[in-house]
Amino acid sequence: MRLDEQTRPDFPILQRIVNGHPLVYLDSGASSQKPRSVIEAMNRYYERSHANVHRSIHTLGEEATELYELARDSVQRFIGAASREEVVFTRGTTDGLGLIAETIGRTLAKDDEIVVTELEHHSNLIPWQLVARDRGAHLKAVPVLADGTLDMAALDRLITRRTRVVAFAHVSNVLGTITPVAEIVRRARAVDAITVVDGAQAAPHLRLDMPSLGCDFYVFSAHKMLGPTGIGVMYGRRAVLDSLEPGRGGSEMIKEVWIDRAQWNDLPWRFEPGTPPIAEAVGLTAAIEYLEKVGMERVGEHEQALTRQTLEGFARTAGVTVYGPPASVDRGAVVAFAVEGLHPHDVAALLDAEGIAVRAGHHCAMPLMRRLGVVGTSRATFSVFNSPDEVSLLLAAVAGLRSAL
Amino acid sequence: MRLDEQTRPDFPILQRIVNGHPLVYLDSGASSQKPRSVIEAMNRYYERSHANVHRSIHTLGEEATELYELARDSVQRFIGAASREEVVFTRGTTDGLGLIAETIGRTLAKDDEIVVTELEHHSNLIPWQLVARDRGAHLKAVPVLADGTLDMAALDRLITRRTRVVAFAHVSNVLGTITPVAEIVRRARAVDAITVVDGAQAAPHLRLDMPSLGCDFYVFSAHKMLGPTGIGVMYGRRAVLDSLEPGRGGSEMIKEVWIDRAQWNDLPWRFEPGTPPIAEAVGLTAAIEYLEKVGMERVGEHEQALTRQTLEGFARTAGVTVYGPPASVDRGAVVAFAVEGLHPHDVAALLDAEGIAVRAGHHCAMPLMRRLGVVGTSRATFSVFNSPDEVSLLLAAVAGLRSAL
Amino acid sequence: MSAAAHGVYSDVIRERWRKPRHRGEVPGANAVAEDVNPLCGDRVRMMLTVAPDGRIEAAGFIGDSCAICTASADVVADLVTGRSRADAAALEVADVLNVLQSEIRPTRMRCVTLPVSVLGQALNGSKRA
Amino acid sequence: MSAAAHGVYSDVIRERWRKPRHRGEVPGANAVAEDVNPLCGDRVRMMLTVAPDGRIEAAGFIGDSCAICTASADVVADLVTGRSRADAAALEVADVLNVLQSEIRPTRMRCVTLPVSVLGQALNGSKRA
Ligand SMILES: Cc1ncc(COP(=O)(O)O)c(C=O)c1O
Ligand SMILES: Cc1ncc(COP(=O)(O)O)c(C=O)c1O
Repeated sequence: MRLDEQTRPDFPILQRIVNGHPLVYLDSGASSQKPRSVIEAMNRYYERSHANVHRSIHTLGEEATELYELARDSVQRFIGAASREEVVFTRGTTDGLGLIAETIGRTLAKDDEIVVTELEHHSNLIPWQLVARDRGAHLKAVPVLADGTLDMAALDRLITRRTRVVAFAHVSNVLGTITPVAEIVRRARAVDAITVVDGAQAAPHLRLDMPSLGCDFYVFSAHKMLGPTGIGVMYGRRAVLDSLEPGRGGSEMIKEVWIDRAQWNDLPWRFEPGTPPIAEAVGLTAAIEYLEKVGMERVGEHEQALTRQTLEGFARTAGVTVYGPPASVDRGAVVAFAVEGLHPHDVAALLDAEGIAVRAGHHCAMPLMRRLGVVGTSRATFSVFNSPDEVSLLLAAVAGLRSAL
Repeated sequence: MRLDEQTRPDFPILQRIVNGHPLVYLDSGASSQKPRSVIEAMNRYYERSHANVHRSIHTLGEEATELYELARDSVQRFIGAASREEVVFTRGTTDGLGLIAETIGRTLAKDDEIVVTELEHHSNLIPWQLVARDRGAHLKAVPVLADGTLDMAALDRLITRRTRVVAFAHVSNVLGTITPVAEIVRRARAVDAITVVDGAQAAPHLRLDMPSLGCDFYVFSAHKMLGPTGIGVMYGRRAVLDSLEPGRGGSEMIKEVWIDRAQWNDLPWRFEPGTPPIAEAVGLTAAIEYLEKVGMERVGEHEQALTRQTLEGFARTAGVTVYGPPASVDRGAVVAFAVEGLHPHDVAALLDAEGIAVRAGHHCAMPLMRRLGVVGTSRATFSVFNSPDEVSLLLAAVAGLRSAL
Repeated sequence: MSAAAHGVYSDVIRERWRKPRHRGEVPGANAVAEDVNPLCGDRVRMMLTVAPDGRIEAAGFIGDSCAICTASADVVADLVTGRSRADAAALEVADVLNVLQSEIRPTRMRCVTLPVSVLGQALNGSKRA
Repeated sequence: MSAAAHGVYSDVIRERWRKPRHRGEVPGANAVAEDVNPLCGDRVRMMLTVAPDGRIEAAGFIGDSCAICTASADVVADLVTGRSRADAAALEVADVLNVLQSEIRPTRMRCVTLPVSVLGQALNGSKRA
């Protein structure tokens, strides 16, 4: 059975009728839909086991703590982390990247260098701008080549003895480019720079294995991988986490507190101040179990096939431009495109009239938009529940757009 | 009808049997239970309307954005804020206090002073410690008097020309003390200090009206006021928010971005980087609507009555010590207590054997514990669904405890 | 598809998108502002020639913008041409909506309001002139 | 209530809580450590007198701790008394659980492990001696 045939019944929202048409949801790159098992796991949690975690010794508190810590084990398995202490829960990718930037930021000195890339999402750019400004450090960006890949020769020039951090996306949320993580990590490590990988678009799509990527930090959001809003993951390599002071303070992350000072708690809690997103962790466990049951290889293949079908279809459609690497290359489940004579917003609005949800705009990647020479693009993204028929509907609708306005 | 008679059927978890007894949940101060309407609002959201917010122009994205922004209106109404731009969503109280500390922190200079109190939760202490350390500022704490109130004479001495921030809890999560917010704000304002109020224990219990409190910042968590985990509120007075650079970076909070710099977005989004807790905002709206339907005056009266019943009962129980202001004074819905000869943990474990959930430990207020001369206490806290019968069960169980070990 | 498009945009918007009357540089403009819609990156620049007596003699815009935003900018330029500075400053979003004759969804309201706000900036000689 | 308490704690724990055998200062102790359980603030100090030949001649503890933690500390002191330094260092949580004869829930496991970890610190002469 094709993957979508198997999965579609699990997603209640696919019953939605939008503007008289069955919903065709091609915006999972912004936020995916949720299978029933994820929604129900959170319900069950709230209806049977909710309490605050960690410091409680009553039955509900123990159940909640076990469920919360079980989510950590699930994530550890899902990303192949060496130990559960390397898995820190955050509120999302942006939160995780901000936490890392603040934490590393405290260790930076004037004229230290931070290397990012031109295809970064603002969430992997602005936190570094803030840190660079605060510490007098310099921010440099690896250019993107015409084929949508990173300029690796430039990377070699940009990484110097002064480089302390190299931060980059695993999969571009616009181009779909899969960056050579292990290779970039190798070059960064040669100068002892810390590597920070934004995995927001990779985690829903690729099988992850932290040791083989080799990076120091890897962050992603649950809501893009069938999980709930409000929670994300920051993986940190043990040795690096051990060496860092926590960047943010609060309860839970301390061992002993006096008015003027505190002693930090053990890993991973040292990096988790305050009441965590507990129900959300329960939902994330269910999302991971769903993906594992399907198998990430199969998820990736299915989404690649839809991406290829879209790229090939657009190549045959007059007036449509696509961005990013060619269909022959492995890509993320992302196709950004432009329709001649139409603004991306109008493309999205016109497709919505046919029940098709795509995103339009700068996709929080304004520097990349500038490099592409556009203000924005339209963008279709795919998940486990999308079908080849839905791609056909998209292709037909886009083909009819040029005469629409 | 008594409030609990009306509300209990709305809370599915009250059907739970714990260790052979119906659940008696007296730990809402750590995290409250959720009425069905809150759980169902989030379900409905995930099953019908989920998408990412703000930058989308398809139907689901528009629905999600409307629901998310509706939550802001609900909060504005609930706390009597002057405008919706003053309502910023965070991930919880700890997150909000951390955000404020980092944001104000950037404006502090060496030898500036920050005043907190001895009854603060670690979440309103550690972030200030981190900031003080970073900026070379000094942290000073207002002592707590024997009757559980703040030493207002000492406050007058501690607030000086150098004071830049006065941060304190509205309601102590251990003593139940309600602090004189408007009065403290008046004294802080006299030296132009920014006031930051930790409302985590007040928002579930008191009718809030920001203009009459007069503070610059007020923060709380949804999960303690019948809402979901994963979301909180930071109220900021417009004039103050306008004057501050955002403390944390990411998507959503910018207007234009170049590799080396960015221009900030308008309020309130400037302080909301990344995909927000969308389903959680929907749940928070439902929680606020639930509380408003009951009426916060009635909520407060009901919880006061339960608190008084507990205090009076404990006063008649040999070997039980209670902490905080006397029963005759208005207090939060919190009763911290000790049982002679028993460690607080054992009290909680023994009560749990009878289905009664109370918290035990330092309650993330170690400096206050030191002042009280204990390592921890047991603590019962009340919410709208607790009944006088449940208090009677607690009193009887505690009375039987001394011979238990 | 045209049928669907009709449902999405009014004839006024479609017409002004296809053939805007005021798109282009305004030579000698002496009140100019430009701003961006943070939600999408759309950018509009409004240019006015204000006579010494305060009358707006010419108005135009350039921008990278969607149909609604373009139509709004075009209508704004239309409405202020020939008016006094004070009259122009009093222009409200409702006036533009009135001409556009289209139901605008909340998430796209900024597409309408951006040109109005840029007009205000141009008249104030303030931001990013 | 006693019935319920029986369900919660084993007789060994209750007995050792009421009458710990090794609670109190150890005069002349030469291997000392103290640590805290971050979950609850419980604090345990372990004190050992190690003879020149490495034999542990006396062991004791003081602490602000719950019944489980107190019982665990008492058992640890019991088990190491008379043993060699190396033997004591090899003490495992399982050995303590074995004596306690109680089902310990996951959230209270730290109450058992704290004294074992403080023992290790005392023997290493490391942290907070
Ligand atoms: C007074 C007070 N402040 C702050 C907090 C922290 O709230 P949260 O854990 O939701 O961030 C709490 C609750 O734990 C509290 O009672
Ligand atoms: C590549 C990339 N990085 C970061 C983010 C930000 O994720 P979030 O909004 O969940 O924090 C996104 C998604 O918007 C993304 O696609």
